[in-house]
Amino acid sequence: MNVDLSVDIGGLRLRNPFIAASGCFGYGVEYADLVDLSTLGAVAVKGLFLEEREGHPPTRIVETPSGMLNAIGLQGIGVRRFVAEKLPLLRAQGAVVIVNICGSTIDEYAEVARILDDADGVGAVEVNISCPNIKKGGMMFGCSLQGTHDVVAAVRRVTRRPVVPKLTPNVTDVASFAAAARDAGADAVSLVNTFLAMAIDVETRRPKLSNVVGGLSGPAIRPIAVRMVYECRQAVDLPIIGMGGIMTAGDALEFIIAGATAVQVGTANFVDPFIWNKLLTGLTDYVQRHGLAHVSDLVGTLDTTDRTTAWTSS
Amino acid sequence: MNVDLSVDIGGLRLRNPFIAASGCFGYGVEYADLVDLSTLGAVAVKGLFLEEREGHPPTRIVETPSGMLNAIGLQGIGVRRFVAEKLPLLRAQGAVVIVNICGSTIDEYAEVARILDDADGVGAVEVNISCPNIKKGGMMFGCSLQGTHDVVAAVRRVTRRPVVPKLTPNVTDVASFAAAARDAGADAVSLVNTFLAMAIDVETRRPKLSNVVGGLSGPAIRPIAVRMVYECRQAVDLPIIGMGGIMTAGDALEFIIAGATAVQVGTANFVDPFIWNKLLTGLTDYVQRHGLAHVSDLVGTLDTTDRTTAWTSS
Amino acid sequence: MPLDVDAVVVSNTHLTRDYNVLALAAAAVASQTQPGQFVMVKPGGGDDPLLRRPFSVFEVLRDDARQVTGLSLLNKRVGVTTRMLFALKPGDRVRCLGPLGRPFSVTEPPERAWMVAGGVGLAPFATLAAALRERDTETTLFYGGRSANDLFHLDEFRQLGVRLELATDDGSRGEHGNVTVPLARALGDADRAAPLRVYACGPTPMMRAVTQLAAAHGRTTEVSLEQVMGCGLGGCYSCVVPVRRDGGPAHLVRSCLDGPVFDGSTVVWEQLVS
Amino acid sequence: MPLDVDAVVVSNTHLTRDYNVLALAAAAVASQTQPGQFVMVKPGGGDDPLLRRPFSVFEVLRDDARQVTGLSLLNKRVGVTTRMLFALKPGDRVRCLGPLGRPFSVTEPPERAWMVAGGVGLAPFATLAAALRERDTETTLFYGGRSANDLFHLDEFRQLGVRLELATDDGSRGEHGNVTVPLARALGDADRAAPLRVYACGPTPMMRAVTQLAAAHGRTTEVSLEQVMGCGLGGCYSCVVPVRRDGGPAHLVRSCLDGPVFDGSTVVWEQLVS
Ligand SMILES: Cc1cc2nc3c(=O)[nH]c(=O)nc-3n(C[C@H](O)[C@H](O)[C@H](O)COP(=O)(O)OP(=O)(O)OC[C@H]3O[C@@H](n4cnc5c(N)ncnc54)[C@H](O)[C@@H]3O)c2cc1C
Ligand SMILES: Cc1cc2nc3c(=O)[nH]c(=O)nc-3n(C[C@H](O)[C@H](O)[C@H](O)COP(=O)(O)OP(=O)(O)OC[C@H]3O[C@@H](n4cnc5c(N)ncnc54)[C@H](O)[C@@H]3O)c2cc1C
Ligand SMILES: Cc1cc2nc3c(=O)[nH]c(=O)nc-3n(C[C@H](O)[C@H](O)[C@H](O)COP(=O)(O)O)c2cc1C
Ligand SMILES: Cc1cc2nc3c(=O)[nH]c(=O)nc-3n(C[C@H](O)[C@H](O)[C@H](O)COP(=O)(O)O)c2cc1C
Ligand code: FES
Ligand code: FES
Repeated sequence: MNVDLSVDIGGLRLRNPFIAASGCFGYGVEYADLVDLSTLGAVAVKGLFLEEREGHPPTRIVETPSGMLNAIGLQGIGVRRFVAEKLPLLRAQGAVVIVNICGSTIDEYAEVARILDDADGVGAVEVNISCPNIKKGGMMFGCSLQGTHDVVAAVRRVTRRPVVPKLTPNVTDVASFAAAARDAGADAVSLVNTFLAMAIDVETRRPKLSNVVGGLSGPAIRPIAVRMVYECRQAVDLPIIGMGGIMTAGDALEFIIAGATAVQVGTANFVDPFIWNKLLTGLTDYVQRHGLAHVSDLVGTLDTTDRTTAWTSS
Repeated sequence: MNVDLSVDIGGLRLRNPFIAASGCFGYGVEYADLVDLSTLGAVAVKGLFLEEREGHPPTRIVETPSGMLNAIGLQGIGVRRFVAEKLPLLRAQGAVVIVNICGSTIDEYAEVARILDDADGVGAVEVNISCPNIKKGGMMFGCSLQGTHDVVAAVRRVTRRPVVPKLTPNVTDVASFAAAARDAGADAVSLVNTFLAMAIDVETRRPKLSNVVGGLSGPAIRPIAVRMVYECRQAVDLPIIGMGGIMTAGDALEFIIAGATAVQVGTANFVDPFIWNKLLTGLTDYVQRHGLAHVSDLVGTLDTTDRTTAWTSS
Repeated sequence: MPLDVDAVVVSNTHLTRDYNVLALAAAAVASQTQPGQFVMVKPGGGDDPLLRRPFSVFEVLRDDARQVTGLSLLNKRVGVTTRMLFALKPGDRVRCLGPLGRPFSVTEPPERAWMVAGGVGLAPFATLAAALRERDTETTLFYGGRSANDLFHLDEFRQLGVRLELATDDGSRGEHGNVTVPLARALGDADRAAPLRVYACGPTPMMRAVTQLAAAHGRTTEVSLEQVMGCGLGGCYSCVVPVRRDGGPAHLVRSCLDGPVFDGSTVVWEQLVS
Repeated sequence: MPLDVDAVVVSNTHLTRDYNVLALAAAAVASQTQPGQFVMVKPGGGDDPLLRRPFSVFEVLRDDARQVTGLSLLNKRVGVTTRMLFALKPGDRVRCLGPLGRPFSVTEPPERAWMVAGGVGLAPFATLAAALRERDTETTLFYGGRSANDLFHLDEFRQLGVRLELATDDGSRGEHGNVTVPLARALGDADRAAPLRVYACGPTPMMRAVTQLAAAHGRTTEVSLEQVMGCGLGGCYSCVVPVRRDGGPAHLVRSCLDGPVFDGSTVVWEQLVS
């Protein structure tokens, strides 16, 4: 049986729901020898500011139980060099490209988005208002409803591409941020970025990361991320790109059933760069076994009706 | 060399910083055959309401990567039966007892605290404003600064024991909640309770927990919990009881160095009920190796001075 | 008193693609074990998988001098830990905490014992059969599996003097169908006046059916329930089952402390989720 | 093209309490490997430990007919994964991704090759020595360890025609002290006009010292750096080292792509954190 794995994210059509997560797949071109980029739903490239950045000094990552902390500090080549040097290669590979954009100010976000709007081959703009590793920008905007609204609105004004704010999980009520993003004109939201966290070398009594704190990703956070996707799905009627610790097709299905239209895979790609084929096979198999024609029929189908006799003490 | 492991939590003296975490050690008496309760710093007993409760129907726990979700729903015997049936046994064992109290209303919290104030052998009252598994009470209070203040103030009024509100990690700025607790008269704070999370059985498309959502605990959350303790330490001058995924003495030391005066151990006790001895040996060894006289000298000693040459692109 | 042993794997016998018997050098645990008790095991280090898993003690192992040397587990592959237990090699290590839980009451003559096992539910009955043998109790094992290949340990039970009544889903051995079929017949045939105790372990619907069948014939059943368990020691309240005693209200009780063996008539089956 | 192989452990030879050589049936990876390249390995399933770890290919293994059969790793126990690699048994499996990274440039006569190894920094030099032998390059290994017991594989290097200059911290074998002592002397003694290339792998301070010593004698050094690596493929930007080329500004470059082998003179050692 032929199954339709394609999904639609605010007007951007993806062959399948599997997107390489920003910051976990370089600029995509690094993987072009290993992975046929045109078989991925999309590639979300590493976060880009207007200018080049060196990021934080090492140590930049540290492993934690079923997870990892990173404080890369958004090292990057800047949006102009990306457009000139990387985007043509990605287009040649047939990749659908989602560009993750950053800014220290609202104007910078808008300027990066404007430059991308003039470029060919940008499928969507993912607005990173959730990076926990930088002093200015990032989570500073993503932890305030007003900041979220203002950044999204500014980007919305300067681009025709789908605008996908990437939400931080480091908030009390993530659904209210999804709503703020929607009100500012977002076409979809993606979540979650990493959880602010830290690890300490007890022998030296110093932080393990040079930046003191970093972002927690990987399987450890998956149950929280699934819950947040589920909450956003209840609250807003926007497509959701879900992520956080997806290692298998089954994990991706948790997000889809909770309400995600597509998913991103980050840390798992470090563990297994050939994961994409396994994800596709697993998802295809599931969709067939469950007698479905479209993977999109699964989105948000969590059944929470109570099948247990409610317990009472009498 | 003899080392002093004792610590002080808002006037309550503990032999050592290791406390059995609430909900992970029954009422303590279940473990009396296995563990000499008088060797623990303290025992925090399962959360108590005024009346008996049956809690949620199973399935109540599910394992996740390096963690577990629970939605027990605070099954319990109620504060009066606890005082009558369990407290005398705990006192006979020489346990220092911290009673974790719950309420659906502020009045209920106060009433439970009042009953405990009349009882002998209650070392401190841990105010659970952070349980993610119940509809009324719990996190409802712990996610609002006003709610936190009001519950703590109400308990404060009716008890002479140290009052230790237990904070939820499911908030944007945990330190502001520590400050609210302090302003309401808390003697210390404990954190973190579990992270609201969920897991889905993709074959049935149903939640794995009968309660749909539950609380994530275990090593998976440790890096986030350590960061939150560190933030509270910077913001408020109250003793902190830190917890979240402590499995070894080294993990406990991360919390202590980040700013915790004592620590609780929950999930690890399920994996290894004989953990207490190992924790004590490991901590004693560390304190000796580092030439310290008191474990309390370690509290909040994280060294964040920058030893790397700051990186610049020039 | 429960102990925690870092037990060496002595042998690992694969029975089928999914079943194996794992022998562990955990003499200190084994020598205290009563029939129906369980151990909490954790193979491998690391935090994933994190929690221990409950397993009935299958056999108490002894050397030629009848000294207890360890215990074995009958393991069925269903998930991550049982897969690891299936793959272990001699010399590997498994953390093994026990013995835990309320055991079967081992009945004595003239009362006869009927053990009813479904699939891996056989596990607690090898030690129970040995204990019944010591008391010279007349014992029958009603044992159902998917097919002939999934019925294990038959010779060992015979050697213990256990009469066998087999059933398979595909009819390849014994009765075609559910184990309750031969059980129902036997209950009907049995002399009502002769005392008889039924023991059951297996899938929940099977244990429920056995309890009800037996009750209809005036017999009590001890069932060994298999709830998800976080700690095995009464610490976490994850393993609760609804129980009603003395006609009072039903309550959720911890099956690691009050069970895993329960009087089947006290279990509120329609509220039992597993 | 890097491949990912679920490699069977062929043998595990324990050299000391902390060092072992692990032979893996990963022929498809081994046959592509150039000296100085590395593999990313993950023993065991489960999510803890989560990430792979980088290891130099120690030997390319061949059968009697000189067919490539696999590769070996020289492993030093320092943490969770290296402990697991130490404990593996034949028949166990290890995920092995590679070959990765920029290799050493293998110099040819008349240029001579001096390899300088500290501790587990020996790892990349067995394959390099073999490649140098194929080119008949005159090769010396300066090799330092804690004590005589910590100097491995000496016969194998001798069989490849490698001259050995040893040093131990405790003086139990070779020079008493750091490996830079015999190196400094040899650099002083060597004919300045005779071409010579230095290769170094070991602790960062040692590689820095070797690079500076060699530079003082007009020699270039290829160093193999050991940064923490999340992916090994350029995806994560965790493995960066500060590099300055052509007198331009220093930049952080990914050592999994631009390295692990670098021209020592381009590394900004005072900003290198590892
Ligand atoms: C008292 C008792 C005695 C048992 N004796 C045996 C025995 O002798 N042999 C045997 O093979 N099995 C026995 N079981 C069942 C065994 O504990 C589970 O099969 C095992 O925990 C599954 O672990 P896993 O990691 O392989 O599965 P997971 O990957 O954790 O989950 C796979 C499936 O198993 C179920 N499961 C998970 N944890 C438990 C648990 N703690 N208890 C029950 N089901 C669970 C899950 O709901 C899921 O459907 C017993 C259970 C109990 C409570
Ligand atoms: C290109 C390259 C080649 C290497 N070749 C070898 C080799 O041939 N033999 C060998 O024994 N070791 C080699 N190493 C070092 C090896 O990767 C680390 O010892 C290993 O990653 C430690 O893993 P662990 O899980 O045992 O330690 P962990 O428990 O993760 O940590 C223990 C210590 O090791 C350090 N460490 C952790 N991860 C890495 C990492 N990815 N790279 C370097 N250090 C790390 C940590 O900072 C910590 O101090 C090489 C490293 C690189 C980058
Ligand atoms: C090393 C690393 C770098 C990352 N860089 C970025 C980034 O540049 N922009 C961004 O929006 N998210 C970044 N992230 C977050 C991921 O895109 C993703 O949201 C997060 O890791 C959770 O998914 P995972 O558990 O599958 O990795 C980064 C994550 C990691 C691990
Ligand atoms: C099964 C279970 C039950 C719990 N019950 C309570 C409770 O009754 N009251 C409470 O304040 N916290 C409760 N907690 C939270 C723990 O006390 C602790 O805050 C949390 O588990 C993090 O610590 P850990 O990772 O060491 O388990 C419970 C946790 C678990 C796993
Ligand atoms: S398994 Fe924890 S209380 Fe029964
Ligand atoms: S290890 Fe990931 S970029 Fe080098």
